[in-house]
Amino acid sequence: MFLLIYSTLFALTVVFALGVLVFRNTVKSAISLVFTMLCIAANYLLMRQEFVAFIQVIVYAGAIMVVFLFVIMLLNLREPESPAWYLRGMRYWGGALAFLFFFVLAWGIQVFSVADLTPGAAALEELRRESGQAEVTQLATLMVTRYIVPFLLTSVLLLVAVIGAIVMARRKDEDGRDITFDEDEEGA
Amino acid sequence: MPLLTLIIAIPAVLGLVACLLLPQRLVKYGALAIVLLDLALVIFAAGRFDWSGDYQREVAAFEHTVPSHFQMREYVPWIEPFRISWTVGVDHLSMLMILLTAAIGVFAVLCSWSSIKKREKEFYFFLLVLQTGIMGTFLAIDMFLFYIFWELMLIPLYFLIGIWGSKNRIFATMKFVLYTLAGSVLMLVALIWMYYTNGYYENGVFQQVKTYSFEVMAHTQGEAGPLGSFRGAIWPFLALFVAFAVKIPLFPLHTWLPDAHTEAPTAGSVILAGVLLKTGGYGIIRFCLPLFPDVAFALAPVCTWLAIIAIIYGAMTAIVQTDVKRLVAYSSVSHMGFVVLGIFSFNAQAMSGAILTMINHGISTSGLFLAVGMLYERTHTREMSNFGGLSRNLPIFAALTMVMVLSSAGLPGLNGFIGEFNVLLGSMSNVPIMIQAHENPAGFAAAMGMVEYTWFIAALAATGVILGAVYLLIMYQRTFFGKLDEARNGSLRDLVPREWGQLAVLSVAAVWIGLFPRPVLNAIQPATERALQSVAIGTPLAQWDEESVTTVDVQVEWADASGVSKKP
Amino acid sequence: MDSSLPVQAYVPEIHPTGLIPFLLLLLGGIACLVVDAATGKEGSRRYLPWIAGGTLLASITCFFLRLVPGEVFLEDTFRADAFGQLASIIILASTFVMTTMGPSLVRRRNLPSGEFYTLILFASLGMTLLAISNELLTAFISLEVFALSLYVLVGIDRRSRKAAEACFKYFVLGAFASAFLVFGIAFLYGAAHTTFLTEMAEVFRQGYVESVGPEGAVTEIPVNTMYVFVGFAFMFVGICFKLSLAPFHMWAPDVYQGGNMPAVMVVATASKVAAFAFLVHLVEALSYWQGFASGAVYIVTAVAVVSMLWGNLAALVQTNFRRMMAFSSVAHSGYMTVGILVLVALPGLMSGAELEAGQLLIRQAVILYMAGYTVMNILAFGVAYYIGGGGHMAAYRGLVYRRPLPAAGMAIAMFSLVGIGFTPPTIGFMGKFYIFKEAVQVGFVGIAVIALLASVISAFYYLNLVVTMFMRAETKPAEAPLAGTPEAPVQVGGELLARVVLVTACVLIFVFGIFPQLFIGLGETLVNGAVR
Amino acid sequence: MEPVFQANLILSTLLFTIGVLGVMWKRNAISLFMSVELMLNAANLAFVTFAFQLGLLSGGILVLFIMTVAAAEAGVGLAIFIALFRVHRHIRVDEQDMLRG
Repeated sequence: MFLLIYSTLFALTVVFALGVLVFRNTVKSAISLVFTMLCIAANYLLMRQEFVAFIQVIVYAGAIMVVFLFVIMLLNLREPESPAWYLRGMRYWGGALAFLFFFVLAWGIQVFSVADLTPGAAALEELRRESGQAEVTQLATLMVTRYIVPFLLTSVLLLVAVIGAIVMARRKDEDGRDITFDEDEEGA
Repeated sequence: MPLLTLIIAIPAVLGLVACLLLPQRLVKYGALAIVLLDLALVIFAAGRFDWSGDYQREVAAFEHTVPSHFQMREYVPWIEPFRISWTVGVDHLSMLMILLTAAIGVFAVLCSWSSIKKREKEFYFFLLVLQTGIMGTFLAIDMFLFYIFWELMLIPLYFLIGIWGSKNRIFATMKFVLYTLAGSVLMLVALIWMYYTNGYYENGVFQQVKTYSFEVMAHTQGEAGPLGSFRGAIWPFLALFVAFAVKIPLFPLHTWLPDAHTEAPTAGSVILAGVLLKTGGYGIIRFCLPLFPDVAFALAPVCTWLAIIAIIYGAMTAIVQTDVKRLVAYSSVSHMGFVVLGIFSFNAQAMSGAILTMINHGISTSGLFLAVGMLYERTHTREMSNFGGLSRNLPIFAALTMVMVLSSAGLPGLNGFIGEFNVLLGSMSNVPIMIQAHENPAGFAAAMGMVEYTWFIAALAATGVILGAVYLLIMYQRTFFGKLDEARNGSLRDLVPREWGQLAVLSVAAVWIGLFPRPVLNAIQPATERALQSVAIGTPLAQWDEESVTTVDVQVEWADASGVSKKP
Repeated sequence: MDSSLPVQAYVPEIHPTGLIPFLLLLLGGIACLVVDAATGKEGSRRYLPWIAGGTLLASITCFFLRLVPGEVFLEDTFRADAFGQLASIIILASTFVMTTMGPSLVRRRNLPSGEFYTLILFASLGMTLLAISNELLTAFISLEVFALSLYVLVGIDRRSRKAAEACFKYFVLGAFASAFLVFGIAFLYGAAHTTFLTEMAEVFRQGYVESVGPEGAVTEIPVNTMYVFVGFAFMFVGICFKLSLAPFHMWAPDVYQGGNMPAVMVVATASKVAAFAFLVHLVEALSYWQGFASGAVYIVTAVAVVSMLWGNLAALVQTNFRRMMAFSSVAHSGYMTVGILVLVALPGLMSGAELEAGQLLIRQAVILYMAGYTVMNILAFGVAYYIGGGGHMAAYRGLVYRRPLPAAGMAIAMFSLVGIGFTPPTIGFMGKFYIFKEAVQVGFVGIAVIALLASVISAFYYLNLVVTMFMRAETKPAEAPLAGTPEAPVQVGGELLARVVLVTACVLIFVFGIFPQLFIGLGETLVNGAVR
Repeated sequence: MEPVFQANLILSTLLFTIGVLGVMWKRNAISLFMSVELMLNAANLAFVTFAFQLGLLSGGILVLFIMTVAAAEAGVGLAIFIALFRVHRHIRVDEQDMLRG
């Protein structure tokens, strides 16, 4: 049963991911990406990472992708990409190389993984039972102790992102006039 | 008093001060004063120098203590973790070279007196920095320091040719820079590599001696470390040799020289020909021979042949030149070929001839370039077809140039003759070729087409002398004799005292060395002996000397002359 | 390792003084925003440069006051050894130079000064933290902090079409690269079960991870070689993008050409210093894994050689100063990667105290090179900025006749950039000497020769600029290509600070070139009296 | 349960490869950036898988941080795309050629 569910999920993830790749319509591509992320969230659930799975749904599929769709609509990018992309042979070579790389990697993972030795989910269960705390509590504790620096840095990152988004997206310059483009040769 | 450091530093430091403080029109007087001061210091140093050749003392280079023959040695640690130090010292060879450098420096300033009209400050500044670089190159004992000065010579010359040169100057500059750069980066790799591989075997255990000090390295080479063996040393030897060969310049690497000479201002040409080329020969004698005796010995036939090719090729090319300056440039290729030939003949006569030829070439070719510069200043052309019959208007000029031309052509009684004659005589018993041909008749030397007939080499080289007389006399004849066919040449003014003074001093030197070579040869002799001693360590040369050799007819001649019988 | 993490009262070990320089940068950035909001356009243009520059100088001072501990601190998240601290100082100095260039740029291009200076400070915060981070996640987020800031700084001039394009390309390839970086981190995490580099080194040294099983049974999970290599390879690719190493340098010429000069200067210097410092720490940790050298050497060698050759050859044919500098920076990253290469190979050759001494030498060589590279680029870009030359080679024609001192400065920068073989007493020479010396020592003679011949090639285009400035005929004033364009020269007349900075760069090129030990000794001074 | 672990790693690698292909093939900047998001998701999947395999907690934390980074990147990136759109009225990647030597 588990195997069936997992296999289906695997197949769906790959199909949706390929959808991102092959859909020429940007909106369809984005929707496909949302479904890929939902599939990955389901995968997290199978691995008992409930909190991460929820965050995946809320932040990724919910927030980030909505921004994407919003920008797509804003810029009116719904027209399909022109099919010129396959005209460049170089891209085929790139694709072939990437897939070659993938197979090597996949083979490596098959060959080199030491599945027998891994304690797996059982260890995680044990840890949870012993501590008697919920997963979220443990994550939170870890976050404000060992990973406090990244946690704090994230706030800076978000601040930078906000400032950057404001700078890049605004329409008016310092004097409140519309931004016009120079016919400059170089930057300043 | 750090005499040698002063000699090195004074041109650049005082030059900078003079350029910052003096007004434009006084800079040349300042520059002249500085080079004269430098010359005075060098002469003072020569006065304090022990010319006997017995000087030797224990010196320290970081944690090593080795015997050294360098006098007035100054030692200041610089980058201590890598054992790089400011070590300068002087021996016979470098003493002669810095005397030449200081003297030529004065001529370089004097000949720019009226010919440099734009941006004089910068010109004299670069000229003086160039002198610092050359002095440092001749005086550095620490090999890293040597490399630094070696490179320091490049930048000022780059600007001198690039800014004050004639029409094609940019092409010539880039060619010159890229040639020398390519050579010298190889030298740096070789130096670093030698730093790590240097050492000796003590009871079969390898003792690493990391050092950039030439004294330490030369000393450990005597103990047959890995660098002393042929296989260990072939690459660093080749790297160093290529760097030096570019500067000399030896045959396949010479093509930058005619361009650089032709485009350079007179002062640049004078220093380039008079001193700079000698750094190559100096480097070979100083570093290639003592540090890699085996390789130097084994590759001597190749170097000899290259030298022969350079001699003949340079002379033949010079014959067909129509540009006077280019002709003199190619004659430099030919003359410096004699130097290499002398060095790689490995006997006392040839070696002393080689060193003397370096000095002679400094005198006579500088004189020729000075003369060409004076001519150019008057006529603004260097094409021989534009001259002719100049001796009528310019008698002093013609007479003094005559001395320089004959000196360069090797007329007996003038300095050129002594040096080249010694090289020719010495090369007639080219030791490495004879030994290699004797010990391994079917081997490398035979493959090089040389058996015991080393006189053949001398004969080939002698054609260079003859051809030299041909092209120089043709040049002289077409310039000074014949009809005065160009009308504007009729109004040329003869030399002013500043100009004929320079040529006169050089002429006197040429005649003096030609007539009384003994003092100079005496000064050269310890340098010769030292070079041959250093090369004798570890080479078959030493054993060769001990064996009773009967198979080679000319044995007696060279064994007497080589000076290798004095064991170190 | 956190598998055995007891969830209990947990007091992190923090050296609060160590955080002061970074907190200063953070507070300075926020202060800039607040002041910008409080004062008007003119007010913020007047005050913010002082606030930003002052913050950066104060932050540098904190390092000199030895407030930052000399080893790992803050729960091993940071490792501020002499190397990291020197790298931080270089980064802060470079961003400080950018703040000195800021006022003229902001005024000329009518930029939002609040955001401009805030982003500079946040970028320097990210870069310094990356340079000393000892934990992969911290490193990644720091990298993102400065990367996002720099994307925006490159494109902050909204009136310029080319800046928009440069910003776009920088962003797209940067995001692509950071995905590689994350993927690599994931695999290293899988191999070592931790993201902390010191713990990672420990795991690799012993070769297995202890894992507590269900019944408290301890299992020893051997380190998976495959994961180490995949992790390193992907992380290296990600960092290569940041360093503009050869097959991953596509963004560099466009960003250098399109971005505004001060931002480009920081992209060229500080961001690379930060990424290199992190790479050094990463490689040092990984090199404890036995088989690491045998595999990684090939990757690093390939990247280094291709960068040196391709960077120099491509720079030869450039007609635009900025693009030339971009390709030259590719080559210089390649030279520095030779240092990384030695670091990778070193554990295979020696061990114990000897290894540590060897690693120390490499770190010294790399940091010296980075310092030199930064100073030379600051000088070159600074001169180019203040003469308003931008990318046109025509602007440099006969420069020495019009503005002798900037021309001399540029010539010094170019000579120093040639480095080996031409200009001995400059820092460019010493940096290369230090690095190639180590390369020769571990037996990479061939690579050293390739590197040196590559720098002979580089002499051609660097000297070509010198030729253009010094030896080509003077441009007539009527032909001056720049009059009235946005590239018209910035008048340095009033900007005393700019002159001071550029003259300092000139002096440093020679001082550190003649006495490289001064700079390396500086690092030791910083750490000796440290808190810990 | 064990095969899941390896299969998940392979899935992650596959997603990453598809993301790389997307970056190489897509002309539209937004689609291209979505491919980058796919790559980040692949990395997240690898993190969670490793954490699950080894019984570690920190994997989840890392994933959370990476999501935050992705969000920040998306914010700035989309703003940059808007800025570029104002210049060209399109954001096609292969038609950005104002900058050349």
